Amino acid sequence: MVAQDAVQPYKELRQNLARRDRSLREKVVTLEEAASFVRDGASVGIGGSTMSRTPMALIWQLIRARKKELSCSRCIISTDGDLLLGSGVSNHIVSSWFAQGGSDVGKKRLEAKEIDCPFTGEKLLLVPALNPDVALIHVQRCDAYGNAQIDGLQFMDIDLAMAANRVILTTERIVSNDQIRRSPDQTKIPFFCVDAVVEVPFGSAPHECYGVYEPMMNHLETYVKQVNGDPVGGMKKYLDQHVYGLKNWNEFLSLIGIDEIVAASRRGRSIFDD
Amino acid sequence: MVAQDAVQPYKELRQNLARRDRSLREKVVTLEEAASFVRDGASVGIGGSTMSRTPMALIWQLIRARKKELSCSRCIISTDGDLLLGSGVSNHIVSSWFAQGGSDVGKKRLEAKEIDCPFTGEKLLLVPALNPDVALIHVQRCDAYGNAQIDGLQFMDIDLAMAANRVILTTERIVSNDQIRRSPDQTKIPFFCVDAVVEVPFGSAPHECYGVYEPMMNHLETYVKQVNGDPVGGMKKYLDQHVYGLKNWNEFLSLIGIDEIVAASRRGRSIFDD
Amino acid sequence: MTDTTRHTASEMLAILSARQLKEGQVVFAGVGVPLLAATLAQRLRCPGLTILFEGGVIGAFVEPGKLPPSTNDQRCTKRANMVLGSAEVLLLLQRGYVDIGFMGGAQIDKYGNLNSSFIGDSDNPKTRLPGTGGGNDISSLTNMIVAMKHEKRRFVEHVDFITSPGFIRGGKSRAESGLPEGGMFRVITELAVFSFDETSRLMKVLALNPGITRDQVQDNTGFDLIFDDQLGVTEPPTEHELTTLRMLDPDRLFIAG
Amino acid sequence: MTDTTRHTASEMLAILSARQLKEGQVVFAGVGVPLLAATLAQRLRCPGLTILFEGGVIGAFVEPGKLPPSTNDQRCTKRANMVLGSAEVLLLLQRGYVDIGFMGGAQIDKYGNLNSSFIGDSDNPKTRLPGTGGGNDISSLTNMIVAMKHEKRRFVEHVDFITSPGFIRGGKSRAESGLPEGGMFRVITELAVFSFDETSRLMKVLALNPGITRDQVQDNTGFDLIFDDQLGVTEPPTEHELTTLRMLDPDRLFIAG
Repeated sequence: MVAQDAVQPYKELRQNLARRDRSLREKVVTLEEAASFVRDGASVGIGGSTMSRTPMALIWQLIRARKKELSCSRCIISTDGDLLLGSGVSNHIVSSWFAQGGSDVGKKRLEAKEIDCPFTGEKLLLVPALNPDVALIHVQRCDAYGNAQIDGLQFMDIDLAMAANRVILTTERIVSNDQIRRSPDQTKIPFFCVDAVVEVPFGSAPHECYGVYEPMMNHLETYVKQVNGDPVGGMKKYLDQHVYGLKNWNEFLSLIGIDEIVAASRRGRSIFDD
Repeated sequence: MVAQDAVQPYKELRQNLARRDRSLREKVVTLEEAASFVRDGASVGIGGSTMSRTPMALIWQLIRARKKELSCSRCIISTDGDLLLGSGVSNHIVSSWFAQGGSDVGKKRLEAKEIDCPFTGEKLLLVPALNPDVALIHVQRCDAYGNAQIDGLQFMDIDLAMAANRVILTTERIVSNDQIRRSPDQTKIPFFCVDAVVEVPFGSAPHECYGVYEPMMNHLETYVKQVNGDPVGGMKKYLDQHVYGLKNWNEFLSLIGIDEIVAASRRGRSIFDD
Repeated sequence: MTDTTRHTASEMLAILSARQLKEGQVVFAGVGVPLLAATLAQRLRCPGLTILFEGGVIGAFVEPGKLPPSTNDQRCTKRANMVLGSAEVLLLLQRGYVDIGFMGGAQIDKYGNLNSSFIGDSDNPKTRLPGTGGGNDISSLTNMIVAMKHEKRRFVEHVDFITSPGFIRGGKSRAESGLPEGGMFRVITELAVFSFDETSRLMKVLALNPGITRDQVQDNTGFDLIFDDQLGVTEPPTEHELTTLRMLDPDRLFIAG
Repeated sequence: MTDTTRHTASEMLAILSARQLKEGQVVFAGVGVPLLAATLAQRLRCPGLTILFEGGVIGAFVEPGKLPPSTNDQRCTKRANMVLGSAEVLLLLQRGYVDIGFMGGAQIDKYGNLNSSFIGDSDNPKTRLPGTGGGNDISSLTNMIVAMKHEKRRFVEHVDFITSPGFIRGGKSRAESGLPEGGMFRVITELAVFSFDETSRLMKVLALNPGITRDQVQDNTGFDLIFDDQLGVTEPPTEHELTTLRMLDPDRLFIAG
């Protein structure tokens, strides 16, 4: 367990990694088992950005498992951030990108350090490395070992996978290792970075998964209206009806509704038209 | 013109870039014109590595144009380095990769600087940035603007294209911008980094171009025998017979011979079998 | 026939902003009006405009009626020239490949500093705004166009919090703060077009929008404005501009208000 | 029937090196005998061995008879799990994902330091060697296996130039030089298998190859060797090892000498 802004020394990072079981083995687990890899108080890096390739099913399961005090980080948060904070699972979310000279952002981020460039003498701002305890990343496909292929926008997910001390993948499809080996160009995360693999079709719903489905805006608009209208009550109602009470992820998908899922899938695949 | 080991300040790099014509325009030129962009004494970054995607046609043309005092850098040099040094075109080649604590490589590279990590106090070795005057990169395909797609091994070519103050591409094929836009995932160098585009089929011969042709080992073995047997005379003879005296690049290819070119192409495409 | 005298403030912002872009430029655009205006410029006058998005897109060519809800959605990549990582696309700003940064703003001050973080005291804010996203990088490293609604509470003497730096405290303070390049180039509102004085770096009215007076602009601004010696009047939106804009955003996602 | 008593020194190196690798390990292999030995291990006992190459390959599965002439050729990527940039694959070494680094050597000393740069004075060398390639990174960041021909001029008290660090000056000097992790694990020659003493970090004979005596090893070594208390004798190459190896390299590119 590491506070978000404490930089882990290289030796410690190597030792953490040496203790991991990095062997080639099948890592397929259930959503419930995957969530159990995330301990209360852990620092959690979340893949994707805004409404794209958000590991929603896994976040949904963390809420169901009533995790506590997760310290999260992501490029840009969206409804995933609402749910993490609103459910009480997370009490701290760090979001996106550095700030340079002159802004007040730098003044708020005391962990950043200014140095003079040893080569040119120019002023440089150094931002501390972020090595989350665990990264949650949703991908289009991977094999049972965790060799993961990402289509389209990759955001910061590759760096996140390398930086984290553990990686949990959710994937639209588990494919054979043979299929992975037929297009190694498309592999973005190697298996030895990965600790668990969960196959969850529509695992980014109601957000999008590049080339598979676009965001499910009807569901999102209803959600936003409900939560903006009554931030506390609306969120509680959403969590009760869409998260806690349900049997499984497919039941959540059935609440989004087959019409919207089919329409989002058709739009998702249309990126490959022309 | 910048000495290889002088680090260019940020402001200077930005100003150099601001002076470049970065507009969207067709940049297709001949091999001869492209070579004229490389001034005597320039620092030249060479793409590819060892015998892969070497911009051989352009190097061949630089030798024909009797360039002088080029200061070259590349991941790993191979026969390209021989020819550059042996022809007198280059008097300085910097090759590949950093060295860390303990080795004598560090002692030879006085430009590297040791600092204490401002976050953890650990010792770090900083290597100065390399911003060549011009980069020469061979790719499988690009459009007339310079949007370049690289298949398979990319080595350090993307960083090289970003770092250089000018980029000359040679390409197996110039394709339409429409074709580029159909697979933006595969584009590795954006047009605004590129200053000139030359279509040169087999432009990496006798080295390989991923997925198009493998190295032409008969030619290379004959060359190596000739040069190892008589370094000065062998090189002179090779340059006279294979470089200076020829009408054009296709005449060089005809000296390699159609049999070897067809065989190398067949082997090159076989990477996509299975 | 489109009635060119009837249009929303957002339509005015999009059209006037689009006019600021030039053929062949490389523009890093934020979501909403900037994305829409850059796409409009591309369709009207600048087919060779290269649009970058923070999600990791170079050379976007967004489809009419399929505007992306953020700059991190797959729609941003449709017919793009290149898709790459977020850190990599931001590095292009740092390297100097981007001519223009283009975004919206919640609050701006007389030196062009933008606030998208907090209204009130940052330790105990009255209102939290959406945060920086790529905005700080864009404004730190490029020449900026900002398109925003003109209200007194948005145009203030000093922003409550500098999220995205303009000219900081004016004069040479931007370069002295460690930002040697870039700065505010234009601010576009439904009332006027602004630039910044070369020396003092104070916001300056370049041109009034059709039918808008100096007083109207000043009355809606929380600091004393300078007016350019050659104060102009912008051309009203043309029918072609309006119909093209409405064709791009038929659902009026970004042009309704 | 393959005559197992007749084999070249390179065949011996490849087979003994292959035996050092374990199922499931991640191995960063150099060209020549290391690439061949890692592929041999993969075909014989370790189908789950993950081989990395400096050209930017993870999970290589090289085809018999199509051995790549360098680790930067397309043949390295055949049926690989992942293709990536050279700097990126080297960063995996830095991050600690690689169990074993595996390469050849031109000159080695008693602390396992490797020289692939200069013979003689580095400012005025007698012979220039091929240089470091990725060798320095590999040896700086992993536990190393080195496979090399055993000659007195190659096994020296101190290398003329440390290209790839072993244990530097022995003891804790490696960590003190800024390399907290990794070090020499095994050296394999046609005469013997070596490890390094836990404390002094001096090269130590672990096992003699079949038919080789202590004196033969010492006579071919330019410094005083330590012999392990439980000095063993390696198993000779089996028929299966030899036939598989020769099937992988039918043109005898790497096993001729």
